[in-house]
Amino acid sequence: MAFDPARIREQFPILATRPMGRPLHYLDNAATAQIPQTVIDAITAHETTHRANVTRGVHALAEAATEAYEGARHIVARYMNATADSEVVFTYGTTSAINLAAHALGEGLGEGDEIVLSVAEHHANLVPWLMLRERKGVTLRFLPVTDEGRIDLSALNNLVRERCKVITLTHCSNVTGAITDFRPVVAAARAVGAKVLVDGAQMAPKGQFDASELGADLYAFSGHKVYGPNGIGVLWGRRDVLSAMPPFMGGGGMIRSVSLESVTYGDPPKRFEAGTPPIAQAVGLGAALNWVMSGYLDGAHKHMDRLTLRIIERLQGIPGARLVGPANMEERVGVVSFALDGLHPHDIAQILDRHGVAVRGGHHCAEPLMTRFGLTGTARASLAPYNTDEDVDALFEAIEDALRTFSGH
Amino acid sequence: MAFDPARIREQFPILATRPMGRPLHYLDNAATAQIPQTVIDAITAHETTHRANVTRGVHALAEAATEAYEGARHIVARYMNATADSEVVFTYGTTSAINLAAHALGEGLGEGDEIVLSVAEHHANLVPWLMLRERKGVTLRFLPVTDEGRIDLSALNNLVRERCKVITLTHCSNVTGAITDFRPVVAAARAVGAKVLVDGAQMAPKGQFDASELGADLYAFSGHKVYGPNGIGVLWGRRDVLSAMPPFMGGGGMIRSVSLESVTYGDPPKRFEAGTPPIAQAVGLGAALNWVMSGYLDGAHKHMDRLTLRIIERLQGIPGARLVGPANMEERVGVVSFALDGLHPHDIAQILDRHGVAVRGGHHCAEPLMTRFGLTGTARASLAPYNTDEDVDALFEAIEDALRTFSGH
Amino acid sequence: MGGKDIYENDIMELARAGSRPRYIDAPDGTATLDNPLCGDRVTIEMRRDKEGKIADIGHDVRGCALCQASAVALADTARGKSPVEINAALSALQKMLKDDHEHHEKAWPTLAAFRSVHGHKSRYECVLLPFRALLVAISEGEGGDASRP
Amino acid sequence: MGGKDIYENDIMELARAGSRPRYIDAPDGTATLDNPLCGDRVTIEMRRDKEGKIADIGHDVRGCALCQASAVALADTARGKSPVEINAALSALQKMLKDDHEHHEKAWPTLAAFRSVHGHKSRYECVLLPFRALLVAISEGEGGDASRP
Ligand SMILES: Cc1ncc(COP(=O)(O)O)c(C=O)c1O
Ligand SMILES: Cc1ncc(COP(=O)(O)O)c(C=O)c1O
Repeated sequence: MAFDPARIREQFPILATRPMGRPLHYLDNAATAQIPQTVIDAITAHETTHRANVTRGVHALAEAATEAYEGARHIVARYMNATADSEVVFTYGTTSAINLAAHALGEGLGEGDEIVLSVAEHHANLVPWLMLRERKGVTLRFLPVTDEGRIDLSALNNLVRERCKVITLTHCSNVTGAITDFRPVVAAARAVGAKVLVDGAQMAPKGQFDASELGADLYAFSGHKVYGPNGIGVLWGRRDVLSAMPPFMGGGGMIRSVSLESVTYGDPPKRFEAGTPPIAQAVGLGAALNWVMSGYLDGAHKHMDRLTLRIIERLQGIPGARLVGPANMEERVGVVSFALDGLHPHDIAQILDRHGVAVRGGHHCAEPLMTRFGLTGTARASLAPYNTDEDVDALFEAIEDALRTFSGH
Repeated sequence: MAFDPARIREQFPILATRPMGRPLHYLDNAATAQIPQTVIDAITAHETTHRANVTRGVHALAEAATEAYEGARHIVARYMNATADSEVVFTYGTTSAINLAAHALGEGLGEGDEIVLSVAEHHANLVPWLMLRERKGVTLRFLPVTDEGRIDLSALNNLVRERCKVITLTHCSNVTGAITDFRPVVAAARAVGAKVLVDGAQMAPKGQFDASELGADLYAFSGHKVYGPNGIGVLWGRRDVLSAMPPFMGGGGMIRSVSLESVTYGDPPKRFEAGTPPIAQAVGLGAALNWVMSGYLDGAHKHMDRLTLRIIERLQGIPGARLVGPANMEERVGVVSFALDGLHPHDIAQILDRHGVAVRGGHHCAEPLMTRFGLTGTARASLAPYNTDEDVDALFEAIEDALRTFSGH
Repeated sequence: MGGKDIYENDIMELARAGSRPRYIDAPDGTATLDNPLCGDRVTIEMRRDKEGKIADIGHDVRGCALCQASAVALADTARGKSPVEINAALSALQKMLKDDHEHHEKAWPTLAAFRSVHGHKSRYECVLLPFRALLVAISEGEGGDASRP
Repeated sequence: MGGKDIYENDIMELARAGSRPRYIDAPDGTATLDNPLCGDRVTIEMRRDKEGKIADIGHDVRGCALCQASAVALADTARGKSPVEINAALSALQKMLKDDHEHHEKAWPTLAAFRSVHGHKSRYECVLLPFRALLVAISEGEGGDASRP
């Protein structure tokens, strides 16, 4: 059976709403994906039947909440083919996962130590390292970006040197849609004993994957981009890597024992989960990943690739339109950034909005990448399986309107 | 009209469930309070009509999501009588709020600087400071606890010295229920120019308050204890205090601008909210605080005080029962910890569970306080407005059962 | 959330004029402000007359149509006005964006064009930025604190 | 979530015996383990015979009834057994807690008392801790790695 986005759409209640009285063409999925009814139901069911604090309670609700929370961890482990559930640390999102990693990996580093990242990184995978540089005096080295919008891996040889301790790169750019090939990255890292951290915020929603096969030591992603709730994320780590990491935040649940004089910390993943965790959100994330694994999305990639290519090709027919990212579907996802000559990205996004077309305009939390392309921002259409040809048509009708509005500007 | 818990109970769907086939007597509210239907509905409504990423989007959903998120901030500001919404920083809970504060306040500290806390602190307000001591070499000084279970403020004079930079204390103990009198604390802090951080996790659920009138510089609390969702918390800070604080986590949304060379940070509260925040959770917290402020709970305190006193008095009638905390209702809340001679707290909690009575047994993330009382743990019954005389009766029937089960042990 | 269409003719006309920079001779003060939301940047120059009123205004906008339009409207609005009056104009503009009330139009007719932005909160700062920049330029010209107002 | 009542007579009898410490002479190995969940602490002493089998076991439990009961059941179970067999007993106990299957009872009759703990996941560690401690005590006695198994 061919993939039918209508069958997906009916599971997402928001897609049937008419914000401002217009049909919704939601093409802002790279910022936040929408959430299916089944995930909302899972959260509601948890809150109304299993709500309690986890891990330390023996009463029935506490046992049920703990089971639900750990059950969600198991689902995440299955989604990313982890060796053990204990490799899955729940965080509050990609940002908090990377901050955790930067603090823990950075704790023992100092002047002379080097960290390799790229010009294409989202601020979430840039600012924590700038802050680490400030605190510890480490050196940051940046892989450049090609004209096509890919991280230029040919620079690895020059940049990854003996004192390199961490290579941290996005699995997929939230601006250009380009997927990073981690084979040379991992090889370069192994050669000098550096850890590999992967920002999987944009890639994790694409379906089950295997972080350790990728060669990652640590892998971060967010719930809200993978059809789950806000306020939950994952830092997966190889067991030995997590075991060697000091904690980030302190509080209840992450200690083995504590007195006024000293503290000993628990084992991963608990060591990294201080305080009451986002329990209902973990349950929601579990439901979302189960939904992704359920088979509903079989064929969705082909569908999204086709729509992506339609967008790219139609853009190429517009005079003054500039694509920022690869122009074909090789190793790229359905995130399409573009500039229109003389039109500000916010004006584009605003005019698209009057057609019910939701795209993002701006720097997409990737200022260095914008600078690389000599832009202050782009407009960005990003796809999910529920998007349709109608959404693409509406996008281009709206772009035509924008061009008309600004003609002679 | 007298306060009627039945009118509250019908708003909490979980209270009508029968976990394990038994009526639920939920007395574990200090760990996590239950959530009313109206809050669940607010979250669902947000996710199905206003879900989008916040702050940077111009499309209708993004505007609506931002408005909902900032609207929730405004509700929090009203709840705690803040001078401006910008004094309210959303975090993921009390733990993450205190970690933020400890990092930011601790950034410039070093050997010789002193921080005053107490033996009664929850691990959330202890471990971050132990970690800071480890990182920066600051000295921690601990206010002792009286036999009644109160922080001994008579020791302030001796402990708060010239180099004291922060005094951080719980507003209300999650073990003894004792409320801290902050007047002498604030006076002592002002005398040496120290900041006052208040752990309000247990106090914030008691209704509207005024953090700046209390004399606090920073005030932390959690959503899930105040009838809101998991995974959301608040760090309130005086404007000048927040403005002087460096950021904690780095990422999108918290910067003014960033390049590979340097970064400048945004103003509070954004500076402290890196990445996609817990949007639906903030909306849920707003709904929860609105619910608390709605008038439903008028008279609830008297009701809870009466029940608390009933528990205390009945405990005092049990040979071998030991109350850990004040025996009267002066400056205390409905959190009642107790030990039963020869019975392990987990066994107590477990046997209570077979009567549907949910209490917590253990150290309650307050190991130093347990050590202070020569215990490894207590059983703890903690009240919410929806608790009833039947809950108290069930508690004591269950305690009798525990005593019977262990008689001759 | 707003319902009206932002890009009405009034605004588009102003924006067209604002899309090209305009510099003035011998400015008494200059200020550049960024919009942290979108990385846009506005530079406003101004010269004052003997009474301290604004004699001329220049602008250089790297920003959206709203910001461009606002820079031009600012020049129209502020010429011949005192700093106190310009402050009042900024307040009126903020209120107009927030309340969509025709009251403010009468006092500041050029600003009426921005009523269509009402409800589009994410864009308010685009409109306000040139006004803020002028106030910083004035305070800078007076040797005052040049930090953002 | 479990349905059964944990505190059946079997367990309570074992627990009563386990509430008092019992020390042995000339232990070949001793280990103390904490339960991080509740701060409980178990010390297990053991002496081995010439064939390396467990000759005697002592215990000191600062913990709950389940932990006390388990310490006594451990002594019953382990006496005369080799380390490999004790490992098997720990596995059987884990499986029994998890699966509630009578299969394991036959091999380790004393452990049958703990079937009632099935489903109460938060308490499994209470039951397992003395067994873990014995294995550490054995490895310590062998000069091996004394870290938790
Ligand atoms: C590539 C990439 N990394 C990191 C992030 C940050 O994710 P979050 O805001 O959920 O923490 C995002 C999304 O905004 C992203 O696209
Ligand atoms: C007094 C006190 N402080 C801090 C906390 C930590 O709160 P959370 O786990 O929500 O971060 C709690 C609750 O567990 C508490 O009772």
